[in-house]
Amino acid sequence: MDLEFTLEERSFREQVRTWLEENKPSEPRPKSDDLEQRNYDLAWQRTLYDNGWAGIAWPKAYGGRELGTIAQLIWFEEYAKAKAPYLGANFVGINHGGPTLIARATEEQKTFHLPKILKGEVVWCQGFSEPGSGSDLASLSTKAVVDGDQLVITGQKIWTSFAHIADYQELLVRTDPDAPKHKGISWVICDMHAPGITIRQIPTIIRGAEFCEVFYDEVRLPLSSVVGNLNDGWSVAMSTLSFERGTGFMAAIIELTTTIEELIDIARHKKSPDGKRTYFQDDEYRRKLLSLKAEIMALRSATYRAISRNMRQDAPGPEGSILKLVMSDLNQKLARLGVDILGIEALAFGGSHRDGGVSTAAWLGSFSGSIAGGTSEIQRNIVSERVLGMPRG
Amino acid sequence: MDLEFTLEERSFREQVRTWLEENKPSEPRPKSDDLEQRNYDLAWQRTLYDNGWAGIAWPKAYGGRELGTIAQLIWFEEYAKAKAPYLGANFVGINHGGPTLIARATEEQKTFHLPKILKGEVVWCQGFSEPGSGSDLASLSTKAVVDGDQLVITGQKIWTSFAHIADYQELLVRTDPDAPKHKGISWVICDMHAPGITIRQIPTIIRGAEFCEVFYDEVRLPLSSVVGNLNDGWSVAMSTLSFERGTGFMAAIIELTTTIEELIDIARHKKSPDGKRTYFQDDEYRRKLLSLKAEIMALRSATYRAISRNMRQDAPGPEGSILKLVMSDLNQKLARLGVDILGIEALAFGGSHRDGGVSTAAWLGSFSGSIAGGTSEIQRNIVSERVLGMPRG
Amino acid sequence: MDMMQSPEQDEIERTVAAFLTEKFPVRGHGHSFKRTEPEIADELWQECCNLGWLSLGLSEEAGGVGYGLAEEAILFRELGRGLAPGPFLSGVLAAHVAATAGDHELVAKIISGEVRVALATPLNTDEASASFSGDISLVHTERADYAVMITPNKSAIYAMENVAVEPVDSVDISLAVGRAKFDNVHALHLVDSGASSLYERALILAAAISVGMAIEVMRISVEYSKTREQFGKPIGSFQALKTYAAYMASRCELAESQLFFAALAVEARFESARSEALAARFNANEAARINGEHAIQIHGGYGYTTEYTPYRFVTRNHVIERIITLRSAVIDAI
Amino acid sequence: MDMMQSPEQDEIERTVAAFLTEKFPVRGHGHSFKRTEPEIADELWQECCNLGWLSLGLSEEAGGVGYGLAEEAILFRELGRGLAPGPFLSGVLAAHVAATAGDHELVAKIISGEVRVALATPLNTDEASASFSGDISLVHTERADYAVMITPNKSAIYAMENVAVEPVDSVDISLAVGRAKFDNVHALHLVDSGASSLYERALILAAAISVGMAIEVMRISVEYSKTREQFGKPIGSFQALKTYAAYMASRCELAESQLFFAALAVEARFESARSEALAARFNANEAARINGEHAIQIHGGYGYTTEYTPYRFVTRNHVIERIITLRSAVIDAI
Repeated sequence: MDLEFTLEERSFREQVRTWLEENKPSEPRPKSDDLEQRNYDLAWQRTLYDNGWAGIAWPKAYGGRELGTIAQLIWFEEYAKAKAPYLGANFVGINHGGPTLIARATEEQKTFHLPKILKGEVVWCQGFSEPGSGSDLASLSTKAVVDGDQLVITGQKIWTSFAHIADYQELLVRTDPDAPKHKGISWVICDMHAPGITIRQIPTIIRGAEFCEVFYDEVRLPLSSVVGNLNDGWSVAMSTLSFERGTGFMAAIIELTTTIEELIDIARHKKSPDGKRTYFQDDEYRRKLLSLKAEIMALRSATYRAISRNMRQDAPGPEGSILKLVMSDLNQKLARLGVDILGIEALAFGGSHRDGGVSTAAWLGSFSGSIAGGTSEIQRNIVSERVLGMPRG
Repeated sequence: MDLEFTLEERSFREQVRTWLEENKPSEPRPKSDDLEQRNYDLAWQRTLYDNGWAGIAWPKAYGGRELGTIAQLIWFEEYAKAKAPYLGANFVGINHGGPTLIARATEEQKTFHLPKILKGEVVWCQGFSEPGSGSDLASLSTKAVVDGDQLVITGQKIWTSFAHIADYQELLVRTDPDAPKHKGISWVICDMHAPGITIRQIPTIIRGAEFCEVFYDEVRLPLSSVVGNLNDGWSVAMSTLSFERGTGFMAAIIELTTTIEELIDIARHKKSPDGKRTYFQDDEYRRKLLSLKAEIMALRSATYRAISRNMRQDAPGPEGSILKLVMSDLNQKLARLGVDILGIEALAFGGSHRDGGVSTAAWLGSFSGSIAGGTSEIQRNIVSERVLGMPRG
Repeated sequence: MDMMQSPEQDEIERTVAAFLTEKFPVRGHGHSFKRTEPEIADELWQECCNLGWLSLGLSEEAGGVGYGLAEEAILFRELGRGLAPGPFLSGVLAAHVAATAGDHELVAKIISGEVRVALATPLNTDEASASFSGDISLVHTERADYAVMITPNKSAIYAMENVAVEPVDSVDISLAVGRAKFDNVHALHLVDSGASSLYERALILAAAISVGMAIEVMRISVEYSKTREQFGKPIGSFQALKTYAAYMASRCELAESQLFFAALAVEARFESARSEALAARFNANEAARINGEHAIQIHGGYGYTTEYTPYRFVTRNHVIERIITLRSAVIDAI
Repeated sequence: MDMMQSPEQDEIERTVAAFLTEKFPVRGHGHSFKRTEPEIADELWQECCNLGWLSLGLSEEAGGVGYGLAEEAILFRELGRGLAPGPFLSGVLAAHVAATAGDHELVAKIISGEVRVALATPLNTDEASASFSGDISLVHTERADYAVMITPNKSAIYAMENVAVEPVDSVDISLAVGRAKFDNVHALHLVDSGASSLYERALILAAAISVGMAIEVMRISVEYSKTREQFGKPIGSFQALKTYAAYMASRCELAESQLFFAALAVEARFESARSEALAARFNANEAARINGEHAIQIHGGYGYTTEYTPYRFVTRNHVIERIITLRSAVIDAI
């Protein structure tokens, strides 16, 4: 066991920190959920690329730095500490679609797509969930029929962030309706400009509309859009996470850490409702703040440990579900404590949860943590069945 | 809606209060889990009977007072407020077996058994749970075979309080192994002195051994011991609770109320670990105490409401499960807060949880609340399925 | 002793509920992220006043209907259940303050709907006063002629004509929320809160709103769980959701029971009346808050949208738990 | 950066665990409600000392094995998992205090098992002093020649020869617990806690015991849930129990990670070392306490008996969470 970073790693951290401090955009990311956001996000990605910071762990052949897991971890940590812009429209390409292509795509697919992603030329989105397939993702029913050298897609996806400003989509479709549910799915690169696609933005409680519904009406894609083998899409989708080995999680931890410190600072200065002392002088609030801080510290430590564990094995284990489960619980607790301490000020909607920090909007945003990307109920099932070996229901 | 009691009810309350104050035993109930307890409990029951306080709502024909639900409620309230002795070995006869007999037994059975119970001549115990049938009570397998005018019983029961000092048992046995599980059970009065019965006391975390295992090796009982029809025992067992209409619950509420007040009083005087102020001056502990007090008040109000509801219907509804669920949660919270405030003093085992009050033993005793008489997991299923109509799993 | 509603009380519940369902159906706001319509349409407000909603619990001598606090609590529980907008709570409380002060003319204007009253919560003090200075949080600021402030010892009505209200971009866009700095604003009326149990009434009616929300947000969640299917069966058949639902029901049962116990205790002038009222508020707030949180979780992604209604209860509760007295002060006084 | 155990650390874990399983199997006490046997048999105590358990983390110059705090934490996690009785924690801490004071003779006597040390927790002050007066809670009083007291700023060793110990009927009957009133008792050694990170070490090793208990009580509960059947299937297949178990695993994962992070942070002399150690203690206490509560619930009626073992973890934790520093003081200093 060892908490030290090597000289090389420390020097890399120093470079990242300095560059981000000097080069992160001075303009905040637009809140408009439209092309303005797309332009901002892509321009920032281009800047990262031009300065050699795109694709820290991606192969050099496609424009990445091809550094190891620890460098990736350092990048995420420093990125979050610098409060550099939320990845926004680049998120799926950089953290999800791109890594999947690296793991499973053909040379041709990789050569075509990966540099575009790193250079900030395209926006990717995800097409996994469907109205009838949320927690039970594998029950998806959007169908793709092979017609010569084409796939003809009909169906509907939901909760697709940034679909309305995206160029490509990592899309799960059912290519064999007769196979068992995990065996008839394919992972497809969908051209979002193809005819037959319509998009509807969904309004959310954080007063945004980055989530979309996507409708496919006989959308034709070349058969060569399939990544991995036809009907093997479930395994392709599951291979995504193994790439970053949990380092991406560190960014969220840093945000939590920054926010609890911010809230403690607010509590040290803000008078409690009786006007006689600060919230931090109130024993109840102080202990809530500090015990939450202790839990966040432990989550940080567990994330380090998960990364260490993942570095020793090919694929990350189900323990990652513990981190996600606890993360969303702690984030909700923190956001709730935030609006408690804001008191009457919290009546105003204020800020945006993507900026992190303490706000009513951040509290509303925190509700999504235990739903998106696999509900907490599903995470608990995974932990109990796959980490602890308890029997299925 | 109305919180007032009638003049008659208030006068009854006054009589109960005065009598209990003047006549409750000065000797505490022995903690010995043996015949000494039996003698104490039966003597106290006899005193109640002799003074006209046995069987407040039981028919006059069997020695009861035949008063209504409100009188029963008042009795339980005043009994708890007076800190009169825990019913102990009389519990099953008075609150469970007796009421079942009143609801379902033959005239002969009632005439024989009920006066004995009221007069403190016999101890009853319960034989429902089995090692393999806890939450799934109806899966019980202790079998009873009809042999002429006798039942021959073989099997095992567990968690039978006071079996080792009991004379009779309300016993559930399987009389038809081929019927669906709820349809082949009979409710039997078992003579605990019958040959073939052996008893083993089970040691518990509260350092007592009132729970027993009871083993039946071809125990012969007259067929006339069956209450209700053969194979109709499940419905007999379910009819028990309808008798007291939830009033018995009030005694437990009064105990909770007394204990939270006692704990608040301790907190007002006991210095917190830093030695600088009392626990009640510590905002965290004060708010924990007072919010728990508020929850206990609400549970009291809900109990009043449940009694009011039950007075309007033949059988109590599944809402009673809410009271039991919340009761055990609050009792555990209270007991835990108790040992927190006792601090280092709580290292000593101390008192007995049956005396109520704040003690380490009470904390250990509180663990049983969410297990005995139907676990909290089962109560939540009942509430969701039978109160809210959610679908079975 | 009978804690169940009488047939007459059931009738009040039914009438109010039917009116609300027809006139104020609970809907998501969709893409409307700011308030564009009035908090309550004038004719609707008038209709509600004509139904006697502001004077239900006012004595007949004071021009009211003459029911008790329990009936008022039933009304407000239904208003909470239906997420009714409009200055009902502040109107009722102001009418009671005016009646206590003997100003029958003002009572008449309030209960007839002729004047409207905002609800004022002071920020850094816990008492209303004859000449008030300080920061104030206001709800129902729209067209408000007066503001009513109910505090543990004193209750007051202030005229709003010379007060500059700064609008707040309320998290619940269906309510008109604002902030104001009172600078030596003189009370039109200042009365002892104790005299007419004004503080207790405010706590109980606010609690009634919360209880109504807790019940309704549970109901829609349970209904959703019966129809939404995953893994080939209704999600309501999974024990995780049953656990949430069972505790939602428990919170409703306890909070509603305490609400009415407290209302009756206040009417009967129990020594413990204030403590009962505070306990009612505490339990009701917890029920509305936690049930709302579970409702979003049960609705999954849909619960995160403004097209479904769980967020309406969550955001309304966010406002309701911040009126009159904040959480820690409620607990400290139990 | 690597937070996983090295092969050498795995070997320490295996050796200690195997010894404990053989020599100190965890059993229920059945009908024995009072302690009748010594806390630890003399020959067993000697054997453990011979294995170097009291000197694992002591420098070689001080006569120790020369491992770090992480290895000590592994040892104590295993001692916690195996519910080992005996004055291990107090012995190790006292050896470090004596080493800090330069008393190599005492160090040798402690680590060889020649003298035994009780663990003292002061009741109404938070600092050890050269001449101590006040109420003391003691664990491992049996045959104790000394008592060690570790407080945030000062750490001390006191001779027990003239101290009258009043035995406490400990809720965990496998531990010898007592109370004493110190009346101007002079410290044999009084050192700064900061110098050798004594307070941090005490927090971390106590946390290690709790982490071990949290892990083991989870393990036995999960195993039980796989074999116990109700309604025709293992109770571990019900989602209610899966929810408990998933959070038990989460608590273990977080508490254990924080334990080792803190141990490494103390060794590396991070500025935040104390805060990390306090956070380790807090998380470990929560994990041991709540996991123990769930363990009883999962075991149902059997969990309420002294024939099964969940209560052993619950009662041991009850003692462990009351040594060195109580909960609110731990949190306040994070």
